[in-house]
Amino acid sequence: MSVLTYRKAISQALQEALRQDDRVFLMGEDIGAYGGAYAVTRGFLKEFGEKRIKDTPIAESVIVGAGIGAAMGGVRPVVEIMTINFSLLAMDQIVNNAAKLFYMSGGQVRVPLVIRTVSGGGSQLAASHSQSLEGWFAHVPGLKVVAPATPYDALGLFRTAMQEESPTIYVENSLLYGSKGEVPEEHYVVPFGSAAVKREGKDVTIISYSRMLILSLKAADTLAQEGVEAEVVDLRSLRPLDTDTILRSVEKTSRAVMVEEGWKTGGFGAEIVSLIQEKAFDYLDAPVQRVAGADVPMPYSRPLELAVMPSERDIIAAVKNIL
Amino acid sequence: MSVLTYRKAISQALQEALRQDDRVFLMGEDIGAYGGAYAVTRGFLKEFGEKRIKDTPIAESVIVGAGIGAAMGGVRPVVEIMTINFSLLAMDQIVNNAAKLFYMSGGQVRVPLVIRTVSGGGSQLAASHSQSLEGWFAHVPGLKVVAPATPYDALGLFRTAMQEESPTIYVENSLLYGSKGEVPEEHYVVPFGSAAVKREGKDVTIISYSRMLILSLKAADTLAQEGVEAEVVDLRSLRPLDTDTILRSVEKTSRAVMVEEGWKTGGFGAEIVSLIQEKAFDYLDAPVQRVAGADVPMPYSRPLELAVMPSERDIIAAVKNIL
Amino acid sequence: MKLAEKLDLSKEELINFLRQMLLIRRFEEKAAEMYMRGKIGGFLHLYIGEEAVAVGAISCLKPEDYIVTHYREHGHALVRGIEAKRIMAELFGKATGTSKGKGGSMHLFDASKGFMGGYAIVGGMMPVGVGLALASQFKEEGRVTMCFFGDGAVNQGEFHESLNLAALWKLPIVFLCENNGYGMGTHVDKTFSGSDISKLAERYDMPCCQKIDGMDVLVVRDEVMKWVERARNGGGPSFVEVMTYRFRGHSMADPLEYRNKQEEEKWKKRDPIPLFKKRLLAEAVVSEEEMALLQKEVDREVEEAVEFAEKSPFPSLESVYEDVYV
Amino acid sequence: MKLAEKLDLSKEELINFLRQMLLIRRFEEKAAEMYMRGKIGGFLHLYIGEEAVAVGAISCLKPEDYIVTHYREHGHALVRGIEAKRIMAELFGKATGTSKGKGGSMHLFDASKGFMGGYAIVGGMMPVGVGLALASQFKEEGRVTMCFFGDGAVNQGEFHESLNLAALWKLPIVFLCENNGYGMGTHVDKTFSGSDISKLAERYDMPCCQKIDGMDVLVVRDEVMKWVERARNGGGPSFVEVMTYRFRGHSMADPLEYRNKQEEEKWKKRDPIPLFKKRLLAEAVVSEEEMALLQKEVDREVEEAVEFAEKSPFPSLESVYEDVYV
Ligand SMILES: Cc1ncc(C[n+]2csc(CCOP(=O)(O)OP(=O)(O)O)c2C)c(N)n1
Ligand SMILES: Cc1ncc(C[n+]2csc(CCOP(=O)(O)OP(=O)(O)O)c2C)c(N)n1
Ligand SMILES: [Mg+2]
Ligand SMILES: [Mg+2]
Repeated sequence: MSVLTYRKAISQALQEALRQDDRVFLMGEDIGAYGGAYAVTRGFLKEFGEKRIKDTPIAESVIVGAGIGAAMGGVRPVVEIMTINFSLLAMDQIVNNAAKLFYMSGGQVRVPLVIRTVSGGGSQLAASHSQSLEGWFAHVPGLKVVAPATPYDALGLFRTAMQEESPTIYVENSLLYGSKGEVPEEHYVVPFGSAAVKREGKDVTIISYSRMLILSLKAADTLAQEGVEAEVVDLRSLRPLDTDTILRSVEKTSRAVMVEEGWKTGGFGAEIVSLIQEKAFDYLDAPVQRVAGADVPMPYSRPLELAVMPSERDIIAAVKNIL
Repeated sequence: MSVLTYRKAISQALQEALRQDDRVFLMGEDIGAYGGAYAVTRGFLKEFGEKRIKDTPIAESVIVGAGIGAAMGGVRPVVEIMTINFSLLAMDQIVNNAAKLFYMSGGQVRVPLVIRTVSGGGSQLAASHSQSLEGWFAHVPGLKVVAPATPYDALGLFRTAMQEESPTIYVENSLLYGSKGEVPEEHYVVPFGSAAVKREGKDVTIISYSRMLILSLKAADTLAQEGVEAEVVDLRSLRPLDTDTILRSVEKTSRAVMVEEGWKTGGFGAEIVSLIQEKAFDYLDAPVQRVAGADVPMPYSRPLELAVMPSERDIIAAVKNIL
Repeated sequence: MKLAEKLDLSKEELINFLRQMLLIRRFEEKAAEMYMRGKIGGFLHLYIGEEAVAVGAISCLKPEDYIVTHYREHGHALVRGIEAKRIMAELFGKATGTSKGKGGSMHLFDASKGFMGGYAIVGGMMPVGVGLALASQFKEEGRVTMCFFGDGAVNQGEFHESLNLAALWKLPIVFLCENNGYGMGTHVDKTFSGSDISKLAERYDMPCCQKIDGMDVLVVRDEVMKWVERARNGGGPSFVEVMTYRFRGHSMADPLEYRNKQEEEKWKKRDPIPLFKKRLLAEAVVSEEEMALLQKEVDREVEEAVEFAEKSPFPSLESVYEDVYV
Repeated sequence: MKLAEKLDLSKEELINFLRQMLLIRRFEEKAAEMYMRGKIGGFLHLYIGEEAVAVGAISCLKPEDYIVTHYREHGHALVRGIEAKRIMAELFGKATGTSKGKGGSMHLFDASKGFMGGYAIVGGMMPVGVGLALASQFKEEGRVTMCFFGDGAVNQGEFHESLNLAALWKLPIVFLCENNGYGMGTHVDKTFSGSDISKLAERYDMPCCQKIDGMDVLVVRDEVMKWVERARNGGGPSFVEVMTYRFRGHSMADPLEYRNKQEEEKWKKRDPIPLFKKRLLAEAVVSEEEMALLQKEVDREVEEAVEFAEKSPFPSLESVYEDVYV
């Protein structure tokens, strides 16, 4: 075991991929000379050279599209879209090409592309730079979507992504880069479609992913002090979704709270709520609660931003609401 | 009363807007000389001239962006994005500019823009041309989203859209253009955020919008022959959402089925299900059902396409599942 | 036969050019008929009138090269050697089609032939083409990508992003703009501001030629060959604007109200097939009889394609869930 | 003072140019300080070094004209006459800020002054600028839109779409590219393939000038004035590429590892403020004393801005839900 930051775990995952397979290359804005907007690829240009660490123009559509084409052509691109907000400019390539080419070609054309991007708010970057759009990608058949909350999962999920033959959106969170966690020295992977019970409990199930998972764990700690034993499920993978783990937990606790950072209305959390009520209706003692971002564009001002984003307190309140 | 097709109702709504307010103009691909991909604006170029019927290059991002800027500059653009699939190319302008400028400017900048577009499948246009993405727009604070199912609502909702000071996505459906319905001669409007009970019933609530509403009504007819009285709610407006009408119906029937054409996983239907279970949990006798498109890219082949899209039979089965 | 000699084309090759043009023409006439009879659904975009472009341009490629193109791509697919019957079966939505019935007319693929797809989103194939060229460069394969698109795609942002990146990284790709004067019903003068599409490319420091005559298959062949070879030899990307005309509507639904008869007639006088036939006859490459025979062969091939498509089964309903993920 | 005379600028105007440059410089030095002290959050992009561009260019506009720009826009906002204190308050996230604290540094607006926003998405302001120009043309208002963007935005698809549409419809807009050599940490040579950004515009049949010196406020004024007047007189859009340099990092987080000291020094020798000061002194427009006084005034204005921002209240929590819909 060694203790790594989330940033370092991802860096290491990338280095490993680059060293193991010379068809792998990285492509994105400011990943080379600048070292990555979040310093994840710092030093990479020196180690791997320009052929494999490709700084691109600011042109998200062709960055992703060229990643798709390159993947079709038998190499292994890892494309970075600096933040998920900018993926809106590449939406057509992601949704109409990456996700659909395998299907539209009747299974002929594979797109083993990994798109790394950063989701979420909390750094006062305001409305256009603070969105959590991974739920949209999780709506699209043909894409896989994962969102690690810990260094362990970050490394393990990335390894799986590199083995995938279907396009994967790998969602990071900027507020987690400095967070630390244990990571085994020996090889391991975290498969897609496997949620993890990150804390056991019997009274209520809290379901979440990415940074909200960390908040959920904190909330569970606080609740424990008040005698409430919350089970915390980390989805890790939004598509494919590990319905079994969710249902098993809810069948045990009979109560569930879904926590996500994005806007509540039409958010991916609604999918989880719907699934639970469809498949575990008779187990539920209370309505499944949703804790999510307020339905407003993200304001810049710090107190407003804090008011808009889900907090530990919101999670605790939601749990208490159904106890 | 006169009987109009859905197409004619929209044409008429556009003509009315153009005649009543000389700040109104239309902008989009092939709306002029070609008369519109779905012939909605046929003859418009001749009546209103090039200044007000603007054929554009195929460049969705600047079409929408220029619509936003023009709206900010005090005119009243009605922008056509030929089909909702192509809105993926304008996603950044819609989500980061249209939806957020009023907020980011602290209430200074208004964007009274109407974007007309066509959603849905069913014409064998295959994966990239058959999507139902209106649920994504309904996720975005700052946007309003309406989707009429009948000529009456098409005209009434459009009139409201033209009075709006916030950006509106007005979602049409290509398979409805030929459908007919009664439309009063005298002036009326259909406000946003008001769902309509399109059929009363006591046994189950079927909630839907756009073309799926028509299917839902048919299913209700068939069910009635078997003695099941379904109440059918037409959302009409996805954002703002008329939660009251939905809940009132479900509180009466204790059973609900949500019908939408798009992919099930992460679809907007999940929002409706979540809302119902959150706010009417104690009224529910059975889990809310979802009828939705299969989670696959749309196949071209006719039998496959039919298998993927929700059918009257699927709706009936879902209803029976919870009776 | 000056040009053909200069191009170093054998008699067989010349006959094959004619044969391919005849095949496209006949295939599409038949497809239109089948569409009217309800055998084919969705959008059907005919290439009739533009045959010389696909034939001339694709003749410059090697088997390992890549092609990406738009939704008006029956011609490109046929020239690339995808069997007419598999294309027709795809149009019929049958299990024996190129995409097992999942793609339809707008999404023809044959990865084994480097035919990496028809793309229905205007401009959407351009970034993908850039990526294929990037893969070739990365692996040092010497494969060239040929990227077809229409005049309407020129105004999409992706056009700009793709040309810039290809030029910046000197990728082995030929951008081939099929300028048929219209994007749907809108004339190119109403959509593109510059006077000359091909000149746009210069500004990325990408070579481009003058507008070339897309009705003469040998002109197309001659011009495109230079750029394909240049790309293969590490010279980077280039841009070719080919002037052509679609004789039919944009799709089967097009009432064709936006263009006038004179213009149509003017172009039809330069129909690439009679034009090439005349030349072959004049230079005694083929006789009238041989041509009639050729036409017969092509007719039979298309008849067989329809028969094959007709007789083929629809895909199984379970197949709907296949090919979503690898 | 040949150029100033030629430009027909009064002494007051010249002094005002200096004052505006000093104000931007001082304002941003202070903002950087406040950022380090945790008073300002998010990203803070400083314009220091580029002052002459905003001052020269915006001086060409009339009050009714429109401006759209990027996230590095404190300078543009100040020159447009938005009070320093309201901008500083916005940076502090206070209720008295230009957007009541909702926008922050990257999203400054003052609709009453035609300042239609800073845009944080690279290239995102260009289509909006085109639309503002369209509104002006539609209403025959004679308003001109000035659209600022960086060298990095040139490779976005929206750049292409916007220039094409503006040229096609002859809209009254001036596209002003602030080429400071880098987009974040990436040099323009690694992102743009052509040899000359300004030449790109020619291909839309849009006039453009040679790269102009962005360190000399009078050169900027002179060049830009021509294009603004042209636009106002119905001559349509134009494109100006201004060569400049940001003396600081891309944002406060930038370690500045990607460029070298020599390059920085070379540019700093052409700091627009001393350059302009020297000229004003040489031509006896202002004395050293007057300049010192000017600096004092500016210092005070900035101090007051900080004080104002500091003392202003944060927005109420309820205000979070306001301004989502009209
Ligand atoms: C992004 C996008 N916008 C609009 C359309 C609808 N559409 C399909 S083909 C077409 C015209 C394209 O014209 P051009 O590129 O010249 O090709 P041509 O059809 O003339 O071969 C349009 C507008 C589309 N498929 N994709
Ligand atoms: C679409 C998009 N992609 C990436 C970014 C991240 N980003 C912010 S500024 C910037 C560099 C822009 O450079 P340039 O246009 O030259 O302007 P400058 O900062 O030099 O003034 C980048 C990549 C963004 N904001 N928007
Ligand atoms: Mg065309
Ligand atoms: Mg720059």
